[in-house]
Amino acid sequence: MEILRGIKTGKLKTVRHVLLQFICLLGLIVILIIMTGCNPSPEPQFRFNRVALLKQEKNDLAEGERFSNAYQSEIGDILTALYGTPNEPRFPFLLGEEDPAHDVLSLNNLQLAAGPVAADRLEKTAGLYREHCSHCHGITGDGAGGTAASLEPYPRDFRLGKFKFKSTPLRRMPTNDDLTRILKNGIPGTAMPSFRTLPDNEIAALVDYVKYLTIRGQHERRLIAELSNLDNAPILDFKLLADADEEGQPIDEEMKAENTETFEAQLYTVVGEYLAEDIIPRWVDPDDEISEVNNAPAGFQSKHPAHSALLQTGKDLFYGKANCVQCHGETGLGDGQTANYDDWTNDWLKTIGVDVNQPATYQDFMMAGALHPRPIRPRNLRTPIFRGGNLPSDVYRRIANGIEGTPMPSSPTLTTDEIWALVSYVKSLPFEDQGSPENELPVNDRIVD
Amino acid sequence: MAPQQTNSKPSDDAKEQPAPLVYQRAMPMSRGKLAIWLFLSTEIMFFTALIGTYIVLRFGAPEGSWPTPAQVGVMEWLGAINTFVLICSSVTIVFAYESAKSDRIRAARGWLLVTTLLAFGFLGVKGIEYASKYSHGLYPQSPRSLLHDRSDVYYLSHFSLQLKQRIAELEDQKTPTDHHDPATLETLYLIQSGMLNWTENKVGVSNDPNMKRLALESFAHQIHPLADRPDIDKYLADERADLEEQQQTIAPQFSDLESKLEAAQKQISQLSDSIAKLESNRKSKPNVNGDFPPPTEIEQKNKAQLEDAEKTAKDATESISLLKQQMNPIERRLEAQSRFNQFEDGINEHFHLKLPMVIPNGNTWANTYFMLTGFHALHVVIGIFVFLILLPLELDRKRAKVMENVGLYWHFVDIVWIFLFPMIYLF
Amino acid sequence: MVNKVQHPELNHPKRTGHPVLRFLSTYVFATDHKIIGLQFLFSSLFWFAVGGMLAMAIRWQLAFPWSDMPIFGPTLFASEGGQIPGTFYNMLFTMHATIMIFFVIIPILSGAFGNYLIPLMIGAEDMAFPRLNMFSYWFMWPAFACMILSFTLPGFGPTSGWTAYPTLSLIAGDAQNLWILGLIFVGISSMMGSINYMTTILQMRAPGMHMFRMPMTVWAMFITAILQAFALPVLTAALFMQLSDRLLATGFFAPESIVVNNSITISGGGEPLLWQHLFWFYSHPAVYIMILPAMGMVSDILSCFARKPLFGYRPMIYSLIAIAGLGFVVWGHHMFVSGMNRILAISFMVSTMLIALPSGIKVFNWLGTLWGGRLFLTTPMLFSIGFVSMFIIGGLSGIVMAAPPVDIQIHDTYFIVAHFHYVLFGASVLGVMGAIYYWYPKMFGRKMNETMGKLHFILTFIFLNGTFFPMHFLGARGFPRRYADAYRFEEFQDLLPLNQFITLCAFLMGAAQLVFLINFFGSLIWGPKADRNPWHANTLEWSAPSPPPHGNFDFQPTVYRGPYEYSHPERSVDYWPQTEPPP
Amino acid sequence: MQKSFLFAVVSLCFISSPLLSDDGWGSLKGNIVVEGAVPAISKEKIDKDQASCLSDKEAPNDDNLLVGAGGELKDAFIMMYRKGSDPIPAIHPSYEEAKKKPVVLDNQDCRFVPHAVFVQTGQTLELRNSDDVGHNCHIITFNNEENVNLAKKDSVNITFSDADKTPGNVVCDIHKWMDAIILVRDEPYAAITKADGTFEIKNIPAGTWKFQFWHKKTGFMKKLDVPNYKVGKIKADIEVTIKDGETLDLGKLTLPATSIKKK
Amino acid sequence: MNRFWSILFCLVPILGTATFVMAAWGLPPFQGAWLPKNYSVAGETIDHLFYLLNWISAVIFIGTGAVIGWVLWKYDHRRRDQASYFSHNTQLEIVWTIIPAIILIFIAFYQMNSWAETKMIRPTISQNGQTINKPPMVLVMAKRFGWEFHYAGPDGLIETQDDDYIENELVLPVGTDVVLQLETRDVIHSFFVPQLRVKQDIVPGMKQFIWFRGTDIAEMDIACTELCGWGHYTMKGRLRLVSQKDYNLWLTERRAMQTPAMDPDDPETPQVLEERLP
Repeated sequence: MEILRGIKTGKLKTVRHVLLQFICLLGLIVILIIMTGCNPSPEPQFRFNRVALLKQEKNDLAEGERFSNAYQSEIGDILTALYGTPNEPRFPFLLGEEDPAHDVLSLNNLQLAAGPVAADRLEKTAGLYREHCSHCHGITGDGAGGTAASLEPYPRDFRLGKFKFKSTPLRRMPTNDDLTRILKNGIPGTAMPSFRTLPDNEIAALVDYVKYLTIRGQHERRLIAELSNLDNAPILDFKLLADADEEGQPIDEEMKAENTETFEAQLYTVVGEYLAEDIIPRWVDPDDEISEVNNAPAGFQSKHPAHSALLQTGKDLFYGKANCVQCHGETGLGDGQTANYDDWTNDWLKTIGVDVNQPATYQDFMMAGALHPRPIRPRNLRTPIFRGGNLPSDVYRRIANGIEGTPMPSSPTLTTDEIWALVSYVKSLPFEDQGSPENELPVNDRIVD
Repeated sequence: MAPQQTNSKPSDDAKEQPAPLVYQRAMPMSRGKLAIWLFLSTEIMFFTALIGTYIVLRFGAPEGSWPTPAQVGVMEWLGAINTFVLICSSVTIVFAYESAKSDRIRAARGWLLVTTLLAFGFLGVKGIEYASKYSHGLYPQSPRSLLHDRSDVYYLSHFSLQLKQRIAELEDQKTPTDHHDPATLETLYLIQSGMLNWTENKVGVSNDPNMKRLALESFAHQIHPLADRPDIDKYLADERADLEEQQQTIAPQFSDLESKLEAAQKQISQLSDSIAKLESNRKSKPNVNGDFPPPTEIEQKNKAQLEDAEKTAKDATESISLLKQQMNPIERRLEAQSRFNQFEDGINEHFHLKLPMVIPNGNTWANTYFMLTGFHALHVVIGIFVFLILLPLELDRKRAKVMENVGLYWHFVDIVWIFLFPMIYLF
Repeated sequence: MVNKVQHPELNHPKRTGHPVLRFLSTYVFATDHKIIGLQFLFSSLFWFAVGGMLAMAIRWQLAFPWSDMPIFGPTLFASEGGQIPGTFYNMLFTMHATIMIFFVIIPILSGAFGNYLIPLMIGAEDMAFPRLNMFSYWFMWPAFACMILSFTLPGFGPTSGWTAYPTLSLIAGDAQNLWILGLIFVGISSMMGSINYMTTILQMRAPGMHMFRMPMTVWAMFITAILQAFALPVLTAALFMQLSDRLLATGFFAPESIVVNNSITISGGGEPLLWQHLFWFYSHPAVYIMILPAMGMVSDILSCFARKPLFGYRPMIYSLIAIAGLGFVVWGHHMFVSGMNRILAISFMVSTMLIALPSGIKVFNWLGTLWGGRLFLTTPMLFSIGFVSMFIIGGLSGIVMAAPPVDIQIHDTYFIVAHFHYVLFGASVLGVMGAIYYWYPKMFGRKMNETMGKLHFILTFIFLNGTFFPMHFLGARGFPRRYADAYRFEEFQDLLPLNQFITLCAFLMGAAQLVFLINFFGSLIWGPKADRNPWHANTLEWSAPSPPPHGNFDFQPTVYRGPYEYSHPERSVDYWPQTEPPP
Repeated sequence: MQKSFLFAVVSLCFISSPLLSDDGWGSLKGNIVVEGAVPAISKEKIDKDQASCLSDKEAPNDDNLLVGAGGELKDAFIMMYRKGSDPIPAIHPSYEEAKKKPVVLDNQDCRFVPHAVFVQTGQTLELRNSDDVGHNCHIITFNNEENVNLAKKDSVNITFSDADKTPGNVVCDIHKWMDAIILVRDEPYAAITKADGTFEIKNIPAGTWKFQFWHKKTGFMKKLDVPNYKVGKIKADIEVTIKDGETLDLGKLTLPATSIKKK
Repeated sequence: MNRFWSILFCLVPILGTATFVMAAWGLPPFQGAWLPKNYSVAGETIDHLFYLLNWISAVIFIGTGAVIGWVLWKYDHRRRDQASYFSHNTQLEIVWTIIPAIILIFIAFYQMNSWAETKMIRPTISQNGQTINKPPMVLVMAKRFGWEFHYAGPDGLIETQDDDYIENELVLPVGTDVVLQLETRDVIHSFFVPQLRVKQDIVPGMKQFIWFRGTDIAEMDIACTELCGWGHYTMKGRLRLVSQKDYNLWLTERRAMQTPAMDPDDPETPQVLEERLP
């Protein structure tokens, strides 16, 4: 009775009641944290290319039909057996010591780049990729890291095996130098920063890791396409790798070795052929494929008397034979054709039944991890930013070879001098006088002048 | 405001009520009035921040580039009316307060009603102004405003994208509506081919920077003229003369080519007739082996002539199509010129098209205009709410205090407007 | 304190009887200033825990960059191996600052103590507008909701720093909208509160309570209320403009056609620096909003436990006023290297130097108060002395930074972090702790455990210095603030051990607060009962029952003297309550 | 275990040279007809270069789904189905001559002519532009990619080195309504249905082969009704036996209109 | 007990000052935890000011700390029955108002010169007999998340067609006044080189200028100190101060890269090309 009155008069229990609520709230939060927070984080895994799988399903199967889970997990098992996990990368050097893949990448580099970020800063032993790259490119190299969705353009998805800015022509792999250069210079006009300040061995490790992810991704895509041709899974007998037989008896060493050998033979017959015949050779010595940059005409020098004539030629080509104006627009602002998509998007956007104007038709691709389709804009040539580098030879290669994965075509019919004229004109465009007064930025030291 | 007023439940024991405490006051006014004064002073700081922003942005803009009221279609007389309306309402609320103080309830209510109506009138005028701004596209919007600060290539590019989008929308529209009749579509096509593409080409291909500038400026001027520009008029007139001259030179070529083509076609038909005749002649007489005799010389000659004629005809056709390609933009340009030149208020205004236009600092103007007047209008709305709450109450001497506080607030709203009106409408 | 003094209320006419209230109106929609004060206190303590957790996460990342972060890592970033992304770190410090400033320090100082103490100290039965007071608390809840909701949005919250500089904040994720909304609500709440405080203090003082008989706490709250009333609307206006920049595509704070991420998002035409001016025009006074009430409360505590009149009562008040006045014209010292006009920097530098003067006078006056006293080193007293000691460090480093050339080197480095943590944690939070220990008997009718209190103090004090003092060195080296990982710079690599030391201290400091929590909640149940005036203090609230009932006073208080008549030579007892009639 | 053995054998076969047919050559023909209401064919939206692409004409139809009055399906592909490691079948000498002739893909009036092409690896594909505007020819298949700039009245020759399993796309990035279909195979045994829905593949080595049916709007025609044959559920394949000197006429193959996916 | 607290509070200024002194002298465990080595002329004044302010602070710090300690030691309630009763001392108050005021005003005036030199008076050169502001040597373009350093091409001017830029690597000569023009592509960044005592926020829509004169050959980090997004901490650049000769060499090398290989048989091919061949 007294307590009740106390409550009523607001004397005794006023505070305790308010307090009790807060204690409960605090306790709840603490319990929640303890429940969720105390389990150690699981080891990260490569993400399965569900977009490619979905595309295959949509193209090959009737509506509503799906491939069996066994099919997907089998591909996952094969890839894990071949390439390991993000923490423990492996590489299938199928031919042992003499495998040409040794020229492509080294396991030491992979181990330096893979794994969790090393907390010890002074001597890095692992984790480079996750420290520098994975927040955009994703642990799998699928271009879908945490920040990816907010970037324009999206980070590169390595799994398609296409690289834009390289010294080799279309359908050829980039050279080590190309990848290193991108890492060192970054890609201006995009979110790709420059890693010039990293030591050379770390850059080399990252280059190798990018190749590793690319090869893995290419292989995965191929497996998805290839194995869907087969009537039913499974093809590999993973039980051969087990430590114990079905009754739980341990298998002796001899048997184990034999089993492993059998398994590896299986593996090679199933997946090694494509790797050895198709993927690896492309990566070996792409330096031989480097497209030549022919000598420039003397008029390329801006002080040369023939320079203005060269510029005029370039301009005529721009508006005429070279077709530049069709996409880059009359004013060169890149507004000529604004409704194209790059190959990474087209890869799934061209699936039967998908219409970019009706989001409902590709909703399931979004669920599978595809990024929202965004049109690719032709370069605005009035800003002095060239994504593939602003050296004249860079611009030359972009015009001559085209840019892989984008609508930018190669121009086999243009002569060397014509291309140089275009390079000259394109490089002059940002600084072309339009007669309008310059946009004067406010200057903070007006008081000094 | 003793506690028993605020949070008491009908107590079952009346003597539970404690005696109110005695206080000494710093100021000889009620707490409510003091609080209102304090509240108004915070409001002053609020508007100081907004007006400060306006001042910083306006005077931070390059010299002379702030849009004049005429350029953005601000009507001073409307603002003046609104000022008058608001001042009147300030007077009427004083009358309402005085009436309430002397217990003339009906009079008080009447005056308050008048005040409310005046406030609504103010909002109405404001609404008209906002509607006209909206209908002219004078407002910030995402992702890119219709208001551009300069007539540069970026303006042109944005214009082109907007125009394309508008055309696509209209083409998709099945039933023509009042505003979007086929004539609008035609106009848009003409703007696209006769003005936009022309200017784009001029800016891209021309080597004369001065010419480029004039082309861009005249384009922007035709869409939305800001002031009389004799230089642009001259430029357009020169261009017209030039184009007509070109037309004059090309037109005879047309007839030449056409007559050539006609002759060639005539020749072709003649020749093919004769060849057919000769051939049938020849084929009617097979020789012994069943073979036909070889073509005669005439036939071969005719055939060669036919080939020549066909080539001529083809050349002529190609030249004609080339000429047409050359002629087409010129004609479209001339058509656009003759169609659009007459509008002194610009194409945008005349056809009620919301296409991007160039008003230096137009965006900043629109931002600050809507911010200042919008927050002021919000205060008016709050005032109206309070009036509507008060109206059904007995406005007697007891309520006079509340009336006084409300009146203070309303005067404040009035004073803010007195600041805003000259800032936005007059200078 | 040997002789018992006659209870002052016995000399006054009695007031009895209090209205009986329903449950909801007692606890939830309470209009009683004490309940509202406690509501503020408990919400602030809750947010203090949240903000502290965020701080721990920040420290973890700085000591063990990118390693598996406890709690956050495996819960949120399992697929990344528990490694937090850079943007999450930005969220951590953004929310840490926002919560600590807007949901802990400001509400606990002016919300909790202001509400609780003002009517009691001036002899009023409640605030001038109890219902407005209730609203000022409940307007915090939408802000709470905004903050909690923003944690659930992509990016786990706003990430553009508590300063929210455009153009970064204009392109930040949706959580930024909630952040802005939350702050607008906080602003409305504070505005309601401050108008209420000012009216109450001006119009509802007990008979005899002249302005110059008010305790320093009330004075400080009064000045704080003025600062809030005049500075906050500016921030609110700026927040509205930023919100409209984000949602309505206006461009107050973005230059023309700003291209971010390859797309034009804002119509432009504005000035990014304008935001900084408007923001700091509020946020510099806000710094004083966050310290002045603590100064006032500490003045009272020091005087009480030194058993000696406050030294220089009037100069203390004048310096308060001077700080408030000058506080409005020094905001530019946050912007020496921001690109603002470089001549303006000089005038801001001079005014900043000037504002050091009243702060210095306050410190000297506190020392003067202690000098010649008879010190009882109770827990609240220790915290108050700790306040003075830490405030000296914070103040002195403030002068170092006020010099623009030096600021070039240490701006936006950990030197700044050290400075404002010394002021905000070292001073304000210690002051708040002192105040909690001091007024706890009044609030809950029980005393807190002294031994645990002293333990709490010494642990907090040592680890607070261990945490924040080394930051000066980091800052001098140029270690930038808001870096998730500065060790990728060769320049800062060798600072990792120092950071690990700081983190260790920070965690221990966090753990020390558990002692406080146990003491606080335990004392509610097991604490010894306190009588009306356990500290033998003079001010009015100690004449009321503990805890005071609804209506506060069971007698009509009348004030006969100033609040600091301790150890009056003509009296047998060393205190002389304000309400005790002259003999 | 068995399977792996099979694979080993199969890959061995792959390494050995292509087997020559000892049993002679035969042909395969048929006629594909859609049954039911075919979705309405939409008009292309010509929003660029109207002067050249649309002069004196109205907008053309989307030619990805051209169906005759009786439902005859144009531009469907009939191609040999081989698993990854199956050997290339023997090739009839007549094809060697044909392979030397370039396949032409022309750009006429901003449309690809023909709409569907079949090229063998190593065969020349001539990309031609007969228009007054510039085009580009962007070919993307699973294994091939080519992107060539074509100035007006220009032509470029290209060859492919890798075969594909399914037809790929040819587009012009400048004029986004332009598209065509291309199939690249190592062997010449594929056909494209004509406007009357008929197809014929000549000189197939005698033996048992699998053929599959594909169309841009359906993918593999799993619902295709081939009289007397069972169509594979996944790859829309039928197993046929080609006999020396004989022409196997599959007759009228009917495709329910419901299996056409709208876009 | 009071003595214990007295010592504790006394420790604050003692340890505080001691650690500062140790850090300044580089004594372990504080070696390196102090101002980084200075490489610019203006930096010396800034350092001097920093030291001066620290010494003044130390005096006040120790003084007030000592008072706190003394008070706690002396005025224990167990050893005093009665506190003194005084509430002000006008003379004392005037003294402790005037003296800090003088010190603060002294500081205010003492530093103005340094501020003017580092931020207001831009180095000048004489051109055609006129003294003009030194034109910027490099355009620093900040972006999310990196630095572009635009060097002038052969024409010697920045923001022209033949500009060359390099990411995250800034090479500058020592012994000469270097003027940098700062601009940003997106959000606010801040250009900070600790060793040069240089910091300047870069605001969108504004051009900023900073200048300094390097004193010695060195390599140092450039950091961004204004929050610019998730990758704020990744905005690392390297600044190399090299001798004028090396700088010229480096610049020539960079410029040569901007020129493509030209037809050697063409008589019109400029001679430059041969010069640059090693």
